[in-house]
Amino acid sequence: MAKPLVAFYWCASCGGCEEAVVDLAEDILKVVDAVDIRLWPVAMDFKRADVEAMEDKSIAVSFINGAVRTEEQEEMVKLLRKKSQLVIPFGACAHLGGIPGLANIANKKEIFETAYKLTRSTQNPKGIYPQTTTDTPYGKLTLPEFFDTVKTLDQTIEVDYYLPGCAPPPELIMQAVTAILEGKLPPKGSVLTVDKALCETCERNKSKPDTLAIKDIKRISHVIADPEKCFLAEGIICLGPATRGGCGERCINANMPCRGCFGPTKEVKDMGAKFLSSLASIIDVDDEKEIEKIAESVIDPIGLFYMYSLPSSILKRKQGV
Amino acid sequence: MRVLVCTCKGKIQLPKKDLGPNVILEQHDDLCKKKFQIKPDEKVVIAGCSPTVMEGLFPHATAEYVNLHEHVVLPGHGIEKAWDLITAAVAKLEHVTPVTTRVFPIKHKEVIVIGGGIAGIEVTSQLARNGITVTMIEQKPFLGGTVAQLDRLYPEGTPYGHTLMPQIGNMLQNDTSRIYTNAEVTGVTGTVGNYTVSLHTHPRGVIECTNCGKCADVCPVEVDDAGKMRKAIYYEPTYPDIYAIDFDTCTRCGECVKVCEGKISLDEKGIDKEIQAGAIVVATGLAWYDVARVEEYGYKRLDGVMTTLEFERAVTSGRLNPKKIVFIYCAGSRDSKHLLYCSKICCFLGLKEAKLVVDRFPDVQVYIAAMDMRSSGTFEYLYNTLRERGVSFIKGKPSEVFQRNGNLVVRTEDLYTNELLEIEADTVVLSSGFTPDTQTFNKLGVRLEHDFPILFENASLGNMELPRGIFTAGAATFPAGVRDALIDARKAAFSVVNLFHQDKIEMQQPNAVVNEDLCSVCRMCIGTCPYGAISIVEDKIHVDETLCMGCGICAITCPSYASQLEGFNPAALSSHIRALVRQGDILALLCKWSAYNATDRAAYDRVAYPQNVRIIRVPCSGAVDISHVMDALQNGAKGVLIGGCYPNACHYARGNFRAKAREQILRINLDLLGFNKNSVRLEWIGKDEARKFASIVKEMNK
Amino acid sequence: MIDLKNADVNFKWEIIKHEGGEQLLKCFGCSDCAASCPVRYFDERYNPRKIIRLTLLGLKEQVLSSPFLWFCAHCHACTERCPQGIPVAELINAIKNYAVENGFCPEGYKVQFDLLKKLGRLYEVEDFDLKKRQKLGLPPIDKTIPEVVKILEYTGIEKVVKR
Amino acid sequence: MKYALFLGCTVPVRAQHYELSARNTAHALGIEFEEMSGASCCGFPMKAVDAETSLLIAARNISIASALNLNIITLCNSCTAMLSDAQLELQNNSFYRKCKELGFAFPHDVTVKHYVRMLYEDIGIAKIKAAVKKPLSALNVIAHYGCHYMRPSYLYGFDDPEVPHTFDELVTATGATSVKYPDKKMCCGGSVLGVDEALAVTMANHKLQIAKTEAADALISICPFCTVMYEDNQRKAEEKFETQYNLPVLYYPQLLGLSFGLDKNAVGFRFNRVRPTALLAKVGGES
Repeated sequence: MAKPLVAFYWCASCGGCEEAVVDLAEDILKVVDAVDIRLWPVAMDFKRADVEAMEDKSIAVSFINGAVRTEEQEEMVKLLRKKSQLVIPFGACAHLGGIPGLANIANKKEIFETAYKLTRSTQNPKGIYPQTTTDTPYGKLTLPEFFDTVKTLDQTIEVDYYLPGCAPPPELIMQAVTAILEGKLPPKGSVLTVDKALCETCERNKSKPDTLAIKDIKRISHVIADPEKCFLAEGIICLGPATRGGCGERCINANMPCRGCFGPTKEVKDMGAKFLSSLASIIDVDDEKEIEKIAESVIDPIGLFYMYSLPSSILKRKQGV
Repeated sequence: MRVLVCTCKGKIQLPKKDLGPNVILEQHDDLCKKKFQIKPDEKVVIAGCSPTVMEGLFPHATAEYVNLHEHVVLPGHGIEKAWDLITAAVAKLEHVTPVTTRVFPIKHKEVIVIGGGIAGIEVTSQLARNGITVTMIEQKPFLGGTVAQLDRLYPEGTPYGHTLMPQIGNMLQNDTSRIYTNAEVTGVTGTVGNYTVSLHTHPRGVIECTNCGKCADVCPVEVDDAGKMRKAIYYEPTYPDIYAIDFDTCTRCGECVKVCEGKISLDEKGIDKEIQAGAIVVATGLAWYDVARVEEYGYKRLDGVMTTLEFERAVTSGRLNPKKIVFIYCAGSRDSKHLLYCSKICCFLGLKEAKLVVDRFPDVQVYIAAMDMRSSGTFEYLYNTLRERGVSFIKGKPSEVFQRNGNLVVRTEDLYTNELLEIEADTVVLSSGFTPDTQTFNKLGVRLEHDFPILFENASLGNMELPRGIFTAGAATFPAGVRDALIDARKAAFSVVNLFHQDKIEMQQPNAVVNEDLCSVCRMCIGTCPYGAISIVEDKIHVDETLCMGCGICAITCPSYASQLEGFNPAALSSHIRALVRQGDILALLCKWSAYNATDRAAYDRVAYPQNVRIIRVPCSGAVDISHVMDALQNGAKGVLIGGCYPNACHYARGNFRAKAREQILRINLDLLGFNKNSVRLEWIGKDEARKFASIVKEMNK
Repeated sequence: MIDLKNADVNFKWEIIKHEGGEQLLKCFGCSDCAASCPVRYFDERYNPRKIIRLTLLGLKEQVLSSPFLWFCAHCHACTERCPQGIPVAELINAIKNYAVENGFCPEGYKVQFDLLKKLGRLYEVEDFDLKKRQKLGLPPIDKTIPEVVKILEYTGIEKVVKR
Repeated sequence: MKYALFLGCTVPVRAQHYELSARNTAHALGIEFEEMSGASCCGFPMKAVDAETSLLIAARNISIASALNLNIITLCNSCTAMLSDAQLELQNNSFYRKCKELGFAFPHDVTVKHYVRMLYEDIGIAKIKAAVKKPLSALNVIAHYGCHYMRPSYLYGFDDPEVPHTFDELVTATGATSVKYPDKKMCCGGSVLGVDEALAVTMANHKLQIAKTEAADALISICPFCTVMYEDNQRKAEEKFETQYNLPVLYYPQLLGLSFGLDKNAVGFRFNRVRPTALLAKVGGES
């Protein structure tokens, strides 16, 4: 029997997810044994034309990491969708929009201005920005369109399962691959990890008092967190209660609070909104002015509460820009 | 799904349009006057008068109410609005989790009364009279509680025995009561109708007794029992009719054993027991505040400084013959360092002691220093009498008590005269307050807030029979005089009789339910429940169904929506909002206890507001999830109004403050996301503030 | 600082014996009298509540020697409002009477006493006045009423006033 | 209708216009007065010194009317209070015995009423209105009750001690407007005049200021002591508070007489220290 064909693709992301595949270490040999990789731009020299030449649905599974931010990425993921039986957003960016998704608080114009003009290391007095077409003596050069809005993969194409994480932990990747190979897959649309929030397995949960009562919000950079204690009990924002578990608590073990890369649990659509609703319940202040003060003490709330999930939130992006 | 629409006396004529598959639309005249057969699992949309009226008529239904009368007909809004409201209700109801009926069988029609004071005795005799078997558990060797320690009961001056002894007699006449003295409750499990109480009985020392009293005669240990002297082996003339050894002071010298006509054992062991009951009455009475903690008054430090109880017992037993007394009221009450509250009866007690002493010693000089004299009801006459008897009342809280030339000196400013005074006295009596007996409530799993068991001491709710099988009587929850204790005891007995009149109790109100597949036991919800209904049982979040009042605050707090309020689950509300709100509309999420009623009031008073205001009734402003506001904004809503009760007036204690925090955080985020942050407003709207509601939505509509 | 050791515990019982002072002990210090008082409204040095409370505490010297005791206009605004039904103006008057007994009679009252003793009335009626009355067609009046002296002798008040 | 008229100390000597107008308006209403020969001071000045002395002096005056078998009419508020107080005290056996010892006899029960109360209760508003020939509708006046007209209520049981109205009705009966104003029951300050004149003037000034604010044509008084404060001490108030009042203070019978159309001499306007010239011009009378 021929080995199933597998594709990896890289959209708007940092490349960490590619590293995660490499992080499988010797396990990668098992994968290579079991499957036939037909697309992996970061590691192998397959071309787009090779994919186009393939029959529809001939790829068993495409793992796509990164959010969709350019025309090229959109074209490629649509192509892969056509050629694949299963498409799995791989990692937080493809799943929720990820950190690139935070660009949704700005538009293309603002991003270009910042990236190509305003940064201190840039010298661009004429204000030249990348164009989709440029005439040169050698002919017309083209670049793909840079969209205003970063989208998650499932906002661009239909997807089958999600592999969460920034980046997905190797164990989870192996589990997913094994499940696919063995055909033991959960219902379509599932996130390939546990359904419960991180607190379920977090060692520190036991130290959480019955009544959480936050009187002020502390930043992790300003305090030395007690490595035994629940972050929330100390007034440090930890998105653990609102984030799917299964990640192995790598951050927590490094004494850093959870920032939510695994995305919300099953019933929750908008992770940031949900966590804010929860957080408001444990603010133990009755005076309206005091409440206002606490709310305002959070620096960059979008970056904190929607670090990985802004494009997948209800409002998706900043309005009016 | 059925949609029952009232024609509102012919004013509502719905178009013949389809509401979707499996949805049956029925139009009725006078919907409220008809009886409908509704199956337990059936979902119905009820469109007619305000839900405040209609929900009482459909108690068993999983229903969504559409307020046609107050929101469409009376404000003169168009029929298309009626149709919109109904379709949105249908959209919601499709995703609604039904409200389950919970049944609790009353397995044991027996009662455990904790506490053998005047309230416990009264409850027991009232219940026994109704043929209900009662087990009374009293901590002390003798019944009678605080009343048995007193000399007289004022304002009338009745000797304590005149009140207490007939009560005990009444109780003993019925053979349905079992009494354990020297016993304490060690644990309680179960719920209404089926409790198991374990108790431990401490040894009494005296096993058989002829009441000869020789033991006390030979006992060498003198004990100061709250101002009155007794021996380590002693007797109180209440019940039981047997001497008892106070093993805390007994030296085990064995003198009593030698002279005993009956049988005394110094090596008796305690007994453990388990008793089952359908209801528990807590009548644990008063716990005096430890007034030694008010250090400036020198209790236990200065001779002659004593509590009211000690003073009464010392004067009436002839131990004390005071010449000049200063009573200090509110010793440790209404004080941020001690008890925050007024204990209600200490003013009475102080007046009583003053009367007792001026009656006995006509030449005695009595000063009463009080911040306020709170002598309600007939105690005012006692207060008047004492003034006319020459007792000097000083307004002001003394700063300290100290010793000078062998006398006690009280320093105080008298607010009546604005003079700083020093009063020399031989006796200073501290009138201190009381706390509830928190130990018992802890054993019963009743949560305390500000020292008091929540719900029981909710002044406007009275004794709410909650948790539904646990009742209180007398001063267990808040200081009560004898009269109040007796009334309260009868009320508790009546509540138990009412409960036992049924074989099971059914509860239909929406509860919070926890989906264990989603719950990570993150504990965020526990502290947010205003009723202490949420706890961890066997490593899982447990909602006590008898305690949950359906506010939905925990559900909105849950970061995973693992906890959901029946009939108000987020998916259902989300589809409700998405079906209801269109571009340019204003969504009003209004608390059913306040702001929603203001919209009804607007209808009655013909206070006009725009038709594009879409009103959704929520259990509490604290039960509004930020996601739902986002849903409305995503749908193009021009604004979202959350209407709640005024601060500190929330029906669910602090729900509106949670709403306030959500609003604050939300507004900051909306600002960053390019929305006008003023498009979301949280407003306090009282139930009759129709005009306030109208002016807010008009302003938002601009 | 007042040390109540020096207070006169009998003071309040003395006042009670005086005409108008009977209800002193009913006072519970609400200060409605002071709030009603027109004199207190214009001059805070006079405060009926404070006088009564000092009396109850037995601070005799302080009460009797105070010049402000005599500020009471006897208007009875307080009497109407006292929740304890104390005729406050009469009570203050009783304290005044007691002050006089204790040698604290203001000069003005001594003058009035002398006039009453001499004339039986406060103003001297001169011939000029009688003539004027006659011209106006008003009936004549007595120039003196010696019978008043009998009363003053009967109560022996002169000795008290002149102390 | 016949009464014994108790004049007291001040009225017959210092306020003859009050007495004159009171007698003449009463006459116009068919009321007769009998003189109380031998009547002394009411006793009030001795009250603060010794309550019993003052009561005995008052009781003696009552015994004079009792011998005449006539009810007493007083013109001064303080006299009314003092005599009423003694009248009540006579119920007390020990006090009655003392009166007997002093030789006072009370062969008949008599009542004590202020002149104004007599007009209100015994004559009645209707009869007074009927007697008005020249309604004073052009006038806005301040009615000043004075303390002892209705207080203490336990002595009188007349009018409402908190919201008095009888005198206003009588003022209104003349056709004049009785201005509604704050602090209607405010004391004139007369009783503290002997103790602290500055304070007394300050108290009197309060109502003078109100009268000015209300643009009243006159203050209507029913007590010679109040008139002393508002009229005789008006100049002092003006000096102290650096203002001008020029407010006429009329006794009620003067106002009533004016409305009856009595001759100006019959009501004694020339004795008013603040000349009511403008007022009289307003009602078309001569000045």
